[in-house]
Amino acid sequence: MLLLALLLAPIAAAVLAALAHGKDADQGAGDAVHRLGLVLAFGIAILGTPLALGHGAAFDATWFALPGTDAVIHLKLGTDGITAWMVQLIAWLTPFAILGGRGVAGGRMREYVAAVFACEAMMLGAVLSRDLVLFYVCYEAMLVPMLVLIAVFGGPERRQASLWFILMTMLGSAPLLVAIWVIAAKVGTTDVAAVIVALRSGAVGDGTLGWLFWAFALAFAVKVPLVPLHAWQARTYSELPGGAAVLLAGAMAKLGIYGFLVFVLPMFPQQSAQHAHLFIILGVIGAVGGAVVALAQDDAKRLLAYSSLSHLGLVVTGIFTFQQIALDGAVVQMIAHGLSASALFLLVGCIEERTRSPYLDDHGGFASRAPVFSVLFVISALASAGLPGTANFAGEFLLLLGAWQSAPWIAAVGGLSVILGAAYLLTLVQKWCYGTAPEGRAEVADLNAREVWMVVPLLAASIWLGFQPGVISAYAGKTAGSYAEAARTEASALVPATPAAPAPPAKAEK
Amino acid sequence: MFPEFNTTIANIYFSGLAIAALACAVGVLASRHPLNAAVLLVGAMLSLSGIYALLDAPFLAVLQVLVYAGAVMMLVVFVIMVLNRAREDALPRFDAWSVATAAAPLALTAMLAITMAKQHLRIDPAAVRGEPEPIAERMFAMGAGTNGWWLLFVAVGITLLVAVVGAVLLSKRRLDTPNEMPAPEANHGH
Amino acid sequence: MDPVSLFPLLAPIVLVLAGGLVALAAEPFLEGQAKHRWLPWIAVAGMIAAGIVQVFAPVGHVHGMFANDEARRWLSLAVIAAAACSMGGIQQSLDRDRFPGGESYALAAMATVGVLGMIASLDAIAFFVSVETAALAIYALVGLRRNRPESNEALLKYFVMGAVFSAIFLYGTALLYGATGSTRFGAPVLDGRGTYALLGAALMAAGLLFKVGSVPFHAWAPDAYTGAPVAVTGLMGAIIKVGAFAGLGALWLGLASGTGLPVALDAAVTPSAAVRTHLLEPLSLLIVISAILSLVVGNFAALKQTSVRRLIGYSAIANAGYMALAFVLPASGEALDLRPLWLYAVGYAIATAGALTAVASLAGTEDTKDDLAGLHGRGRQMPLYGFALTVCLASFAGLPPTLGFLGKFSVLGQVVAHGGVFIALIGLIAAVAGAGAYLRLAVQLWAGTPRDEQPLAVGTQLLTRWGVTLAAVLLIGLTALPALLPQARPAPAAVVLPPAAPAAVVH
Amino acid sequence: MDSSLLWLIPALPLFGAIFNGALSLAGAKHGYGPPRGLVATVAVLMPALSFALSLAAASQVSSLGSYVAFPMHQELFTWFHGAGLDLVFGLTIDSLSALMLLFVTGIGSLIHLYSVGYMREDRGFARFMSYMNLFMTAMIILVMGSSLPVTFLGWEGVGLCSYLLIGFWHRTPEFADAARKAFIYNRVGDLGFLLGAFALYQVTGSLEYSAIAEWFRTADPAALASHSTWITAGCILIFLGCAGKSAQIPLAAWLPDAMAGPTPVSALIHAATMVTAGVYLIARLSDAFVCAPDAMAVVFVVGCTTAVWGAVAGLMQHDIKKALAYSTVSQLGYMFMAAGVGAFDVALFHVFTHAFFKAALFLSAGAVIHGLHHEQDMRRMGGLRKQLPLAYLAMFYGWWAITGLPFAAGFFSKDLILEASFLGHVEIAGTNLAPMLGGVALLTAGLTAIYMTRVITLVFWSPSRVAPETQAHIQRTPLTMGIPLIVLGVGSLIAGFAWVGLPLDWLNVPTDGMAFLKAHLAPVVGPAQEVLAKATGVGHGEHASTAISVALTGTLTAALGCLFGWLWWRKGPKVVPEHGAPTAPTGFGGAWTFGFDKAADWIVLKPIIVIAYGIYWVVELAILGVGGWLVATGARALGDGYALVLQRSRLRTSLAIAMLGLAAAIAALIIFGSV
Amino acid sequence: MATESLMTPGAVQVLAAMLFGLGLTAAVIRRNIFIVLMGVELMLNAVNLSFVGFARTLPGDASVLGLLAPLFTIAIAAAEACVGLAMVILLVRGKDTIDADAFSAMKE
Repeated sequence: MLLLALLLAPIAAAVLAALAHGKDADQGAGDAVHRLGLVLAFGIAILGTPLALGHGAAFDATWFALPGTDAVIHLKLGTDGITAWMVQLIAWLTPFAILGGRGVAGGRMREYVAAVFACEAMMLGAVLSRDLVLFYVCYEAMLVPMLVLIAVFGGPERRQASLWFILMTMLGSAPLLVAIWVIAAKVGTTDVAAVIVALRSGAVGDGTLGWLFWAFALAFAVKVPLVPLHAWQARTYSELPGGAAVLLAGAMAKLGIYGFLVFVLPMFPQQSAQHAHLFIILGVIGAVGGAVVALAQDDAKRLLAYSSLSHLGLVVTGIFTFQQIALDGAVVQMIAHGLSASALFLLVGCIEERTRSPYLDDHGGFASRAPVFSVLFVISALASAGLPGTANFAGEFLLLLGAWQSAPWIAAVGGLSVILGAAYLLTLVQKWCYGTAPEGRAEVADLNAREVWMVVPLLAASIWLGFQPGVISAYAGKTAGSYAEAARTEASALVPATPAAPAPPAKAEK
Repeated sequence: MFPEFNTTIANIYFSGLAIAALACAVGVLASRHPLNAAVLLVGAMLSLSGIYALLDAPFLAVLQVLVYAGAVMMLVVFVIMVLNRAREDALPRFDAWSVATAAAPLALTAMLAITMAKQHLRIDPAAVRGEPEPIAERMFAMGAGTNGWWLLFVAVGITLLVAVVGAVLLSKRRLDTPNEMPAPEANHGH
Repeated sequence: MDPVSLFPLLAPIVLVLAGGLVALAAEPFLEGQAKHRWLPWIAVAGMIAAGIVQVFAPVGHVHGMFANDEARRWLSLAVIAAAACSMGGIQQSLDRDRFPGGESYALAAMATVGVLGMIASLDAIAFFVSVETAALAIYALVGLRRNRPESNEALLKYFVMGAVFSAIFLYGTALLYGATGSTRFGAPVLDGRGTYALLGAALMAAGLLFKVGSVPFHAWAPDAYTGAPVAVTGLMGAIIKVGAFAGLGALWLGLASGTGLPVALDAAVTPSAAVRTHLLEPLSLLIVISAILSLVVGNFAALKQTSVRRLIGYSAIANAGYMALAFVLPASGEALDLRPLWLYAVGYAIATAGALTAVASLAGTEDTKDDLAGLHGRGRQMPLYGFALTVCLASFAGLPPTLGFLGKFSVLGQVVAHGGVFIALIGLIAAVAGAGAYLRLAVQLWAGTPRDEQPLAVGTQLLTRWGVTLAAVLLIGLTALPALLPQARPAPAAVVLPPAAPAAVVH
Repeated sequence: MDSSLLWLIPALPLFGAIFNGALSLAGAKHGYGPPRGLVATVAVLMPALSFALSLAAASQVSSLGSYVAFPMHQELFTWFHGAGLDLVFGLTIDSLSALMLLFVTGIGSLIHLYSVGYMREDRGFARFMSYMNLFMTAMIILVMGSSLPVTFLGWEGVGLCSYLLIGFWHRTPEFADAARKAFIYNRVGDLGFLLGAFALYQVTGSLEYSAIAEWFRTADPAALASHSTWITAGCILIFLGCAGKSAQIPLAAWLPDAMAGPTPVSALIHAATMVTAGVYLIARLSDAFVCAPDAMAVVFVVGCTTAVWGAVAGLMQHDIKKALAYSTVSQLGYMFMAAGVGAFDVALFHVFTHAFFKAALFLSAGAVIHGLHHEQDMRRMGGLRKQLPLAYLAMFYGWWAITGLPFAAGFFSKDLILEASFLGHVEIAGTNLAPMLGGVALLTAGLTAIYMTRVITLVFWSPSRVAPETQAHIQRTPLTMGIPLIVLGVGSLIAGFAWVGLPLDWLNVPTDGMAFLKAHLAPVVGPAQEVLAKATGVGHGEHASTAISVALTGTLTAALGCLFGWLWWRKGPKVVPEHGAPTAPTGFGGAWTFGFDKAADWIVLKPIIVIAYGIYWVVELAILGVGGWLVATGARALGDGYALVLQRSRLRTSLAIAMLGLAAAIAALIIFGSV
Repeated sequence: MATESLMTPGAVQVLAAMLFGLGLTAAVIRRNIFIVLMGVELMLNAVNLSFVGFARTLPGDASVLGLLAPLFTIAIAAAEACVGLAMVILLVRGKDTIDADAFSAMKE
């Protein structure tokens, strides 16, 4: 029931927020909705916390039968390590999305809070679901509130951006839906665990299995996004308001990775192993290429978009090495990137709210004019660049170590993104914080209390997890490992001569 | 068949009426003035009435003349006259586009006719003669196990009511009160 | 399906009819704006009563002429809901435009009566009478803006094409009568008259595909949708299509069963091999080709539309295509099951009525602001309508969690289950194009502030507000409870057996 | 001291950093900032306490005797924990860490004290002290870390502090550029560090130093042979990390630019402590390095090359700090030479002595700059002996030490390096290059003497060229700056005796009683050096004749260098530039100095920027943008085409199309169906 | 009934099909709205003929159905004519023409 409550609570919260009374222009009413949203969001996050400790009994109810097949769709919810930590990420980021929206939402706080909660509900539904159809429903449904967030609260190009976002994502997931139907028709169930068993035991022919794999992979690759399916990303991110970016870049993009881990690897181990090199190469291209292209950006949000492309490309690479350490790193990095990217987008959002400009060249000298902003901005940027002591370092370290175990060149080439990451992030910091303000630019007020408190906890969490990544990897990493096990076996069967296996752990000698 | 007629006479009547009906139909298709067309259409309907009679359906034959050729076509002619569109209108019979668009319906006609001609139908001796009683009997049978045509009879009443209300809504003068109706602002149907 | 007593079964139709007749009778006694204030309520009262009665209406048939079953119950309820919602839109438009006449409400009710008759029909003639009742009322409503050229043009096109296709449908009925000796759906074909049956079924299907706006019989749809007042467009789009598909479904299942017994629309029917080969396969081919053409044309042509009505017109074409995909034949020996179609139809009717009622409220005097530029930012001005319109558009786009998604999901899912993987893929890709058109509108609705700062002209709104709220709530709420869909695969049955209990609700 | 208190050593400065950082932020709104006294007290006290704790710990470590692998160890918490990797966050003090820790905290504390005087008037004083304390924390973690990742935490931490402190005066864009450059160069090295760590993990299965050392000490030759590729690769990659941190070719170019930071920063970070971290790491991993002769060769050759390059470039500089910076680069090259021939203890000895004399040099340079109101151009100095006696004294001692004139610290350490090179065995393509490059190093020692003499001559010994208005307002060196100057100056003189021992026989102390350094380091680097000695057949320090001849030659070279330098520059430069003129050398000097900058610019930076914009414009905007546009347009074109062709306005046409469809259907039924 | 008789039920169906087609053609190709409407009337008449023709070939109740259906057709045709003529009046009032091609402003 905990899981069901977790799914229903944000829906209820969305309805509550939408029904809140008060005139749009009334500042007090907006603040009230804001406070209500915060309380509810934190409540939901606290409600979800027990999942990280392994709590949460599965929930199962019949939904409907798919005509023409034996499949009965269930409203089935369950949890495991990855789900638990995705829930933490989503639920704990939501309050910050609300905090980040107070400035941009202005008189439309009701709509903003309702959309954020609707989005949260669907994201939670997607990670909690243990039925392919339910997953797909939530996976698609989250687009609508996100569309509203972009279209209503976004930047000047929001119309184009929102359409790019939603249409590319829909186009990517169209084959996924067909694949789910085929599975329902041929396997006779859409229960994830049952489907995994059936697909591995040859319920579907090899040819079909092949294109099913591509259908699943395509849908998730668009969401991550993986090169070359990232055309929507920069366009969309550059129009996002800070709060919505927390949801989209911080949490929603991770669902693509979640999909790879939870569906693609266990369902199609053979195909995953066969095509692993492709995904590794695409991931590395994304990691390095994204970082290189970020150097050429003059818009901070675009820069952060390419930064996300880079970081998440590395995560995909790590996943497809199937190494346990890399999988540990992948789950840690998912959370870490969620925290650091959110913090950066929120801070950039603060500047954009004040000046209407996210451009690198339009600002300067914040270190003297807005020292609090600068301190937080530098810490966020360094976290994003993977400075040791932040969760991002833990994630990247494990990812690269795992990648090295798989093939050293992956770590070597992928590691270039770490260097380039420092380059573009420090360029951003340098342009904004160092020097003096460009001619004709008005003074920019430093962060107010709300803005400070919407970033500090994220950074604190990042630093805490930087020293305690085991909190994540011990549970989620183990789950990820079990999902990837079959693919790993297949991969080692593909290459008879495996590279030198790691020696036994060093714990023995002390 | 009317028992009084022998086959030959029936054949002659049928052939004549069929040719007349077709000729009138072609006339409708080809006439320049709507009044001519209306008259020719009445001719076709009367021919059909004759064929109904030949086909043992006297009730329908009468109805055809009374309702169709009589009432409906009179209404049409009346409207044509009222609008005074019969003679002044100089629309061409056919233009190039008519010829182009004629291909499809004519092909359809040909295919339907040929298909029908290929079929073999036989008259069933047990067919009921189309006089008012058997028709009325079935139309208004209301007990269990009957077919419920009376329901449709009621329904047609509603249909006619709708038609009248609709016609009123479309053409009643009272509804045109230009001072109250804002002028059309833009023609945005392009 | 058993015979039941007349009144309980037909009570919903009678109640809507009564509402319409009272509204018609009361019209001359009310002056000016009072007409618009009271008459819709009279008509809607009849509909509400009808809806309540319909929930409890017995499953069965009267005289083999009209019937009720679970699918028909849901379709009727959807039509009543859509009509009630649209009634609000019509009230809003006419009141706002100070239209000097109140017959429209009666006609809208009559159109609903006609569509309810279409849904309930077990007989082609009954269906024809019903369809004409609905159509004649709609013709008049389409031409409501009598001094607007586009309204006149729409009326002409719709009427003439409608009359031609009525005749075609009727000719098909005549041929089917020749083939079976009966006008009942489901009558067995007599020996040696298979050609008449196939030809008749094809012509009837053409007549029905015209009504739903399927390619190539679709040309009227964009024009008629554009020429009619927005609220009427909603009514027309929502209900006529549902009725026509009910007819097509009855024809289809009737042909497949061939027992002469009344056909339940939610029955799973396994056709005999002969019927399958000679009738269903050619027919299915024609319908499915038409369907694929429709969904491609409708979705892609919608992309460039700026008028919402025209957009919905093409959407109607596209959605007709999706619904017609339900007629993909399953593997030999498997049962035909149209339940996905009914689910889709319910969602479509509610979404169309909700969307256009909302647009009617946002479109200003004489619906002159119903294009993309005119709707710019209106969602911010009137959030309730904006929200409802967004939900309806999401439903059109097939985005969860709306009924539109569930409809597409189940229809296309069945197509895949029947082996039409590529058809489904085409459908989904076209759906993305369509989604582009719908969402562009949704984005336009919310992005920015209205171009003109003046408040919109609005009429009496109470009914509209309830209507669009109802539509939005139903679209989302019914997703969690897809009561129309079965809980498990039904046993294939040659003889049609209606489900005994009301549709089980998911716990 | 109990080992459970080890965490205090890094934690105290961390507290100072947070405390002062908070004060700084809180006081940012006020013009002058938080109270100077409070800031200074906390900032100096914390490293000093760390130093005290380090002393206690070090004495304990040295009293435990030799060959105890890890005398003091504290496991703070489990860092990585999961199905894949388990790693404890541990702090360790062994003899090597103790040595590093002592001079890091000791010299660090002194420089903090100096900073109080130097930076007191700066508006960002609290922020500065906060960064300095943070640096201490990171550096302490670097040397105390018990495993590669923990060291890496400190490694990047010092890089971060370096970044922050170089860009401390954030209003000047060039300083920010220099800061970013330093961080990115370091990042390149850091990637090498990481990858090297991965390679070692792959070979040994552990990231803990103890386990890695254990593995290499106990590995049988077969295992070593089978892993030799990855051992070599790992060591070279680790050395890349060291090269980044210690400014070796090819990652050397950042260090001179790093002089943009305040002078105490240059002294502490970019001379005494941080830049020697590379040497520390190689010594720490000496067991691995000796198993990778090729990597050792790379270290040696790179070290030698850097030493020459730095010395020549140092000769060309006009900016006093730049000259010292290149000197640092050169000296670091010496250290790596020693490490490259396996004389890890000698390398560390030079680290130790270099810390003293280079800190002294920088601090006295700072005092000069402070005194001359931020004048850094040596051509505009001269004759400052009287005005700045403390600075002169410190620089003189430093000069004595670095040139290698007898009995100061540098004399011993540099001698040992030259000796080790001459005796060493570095085989490249079958030739033992060590003696030859040892000769080059000897010449470089001469160069060192020349450039250092040039510096001290131009600043103190040559006639004054200070602008008259400045001359009148030369600031006296305050006490807070003076104490460190004196301590470090004296330290530069006597630090060398840590190796050779003081002649204290008359106190009844054994001669080698103070010569503890070699024995002290033996537990850590001894086994590796034994391995090497066995493998190459040479050990160092055993050939008295070589030692004496090297000492004599070295001293002679240095003396000649000094003489030459004094003679050449004793009258000052030929041209005295205007105030504010560019100080960067031109001509050959410029080409030599900026060669690596130019190369990096043309080989790495410019191509990356071109590629970045190329990809962005071509792939992102053109291909993907146009692709998306094409898809969208294509979809629209479908609709348009339909509207153009089929959707006609005339009723007749619509009907005809419908009939065409119907006719086609009927025809199909007739042709294919059973009609 | 002689088999060589012209007046077979099949011939009736052929006649009905031809009349239907001619009416359809008139409705499709003519511009005069009156004639278009008359074409539709002709089609409905053809359908009636078809019903009656089939009625002869079926026994008992089935044959009566074929005579009964045309009654509904005639009624509906009258209703359609009613609305159609109202429409023509409306159109003429608006554009003063009965040319169907004059009403072709909408496309896309």
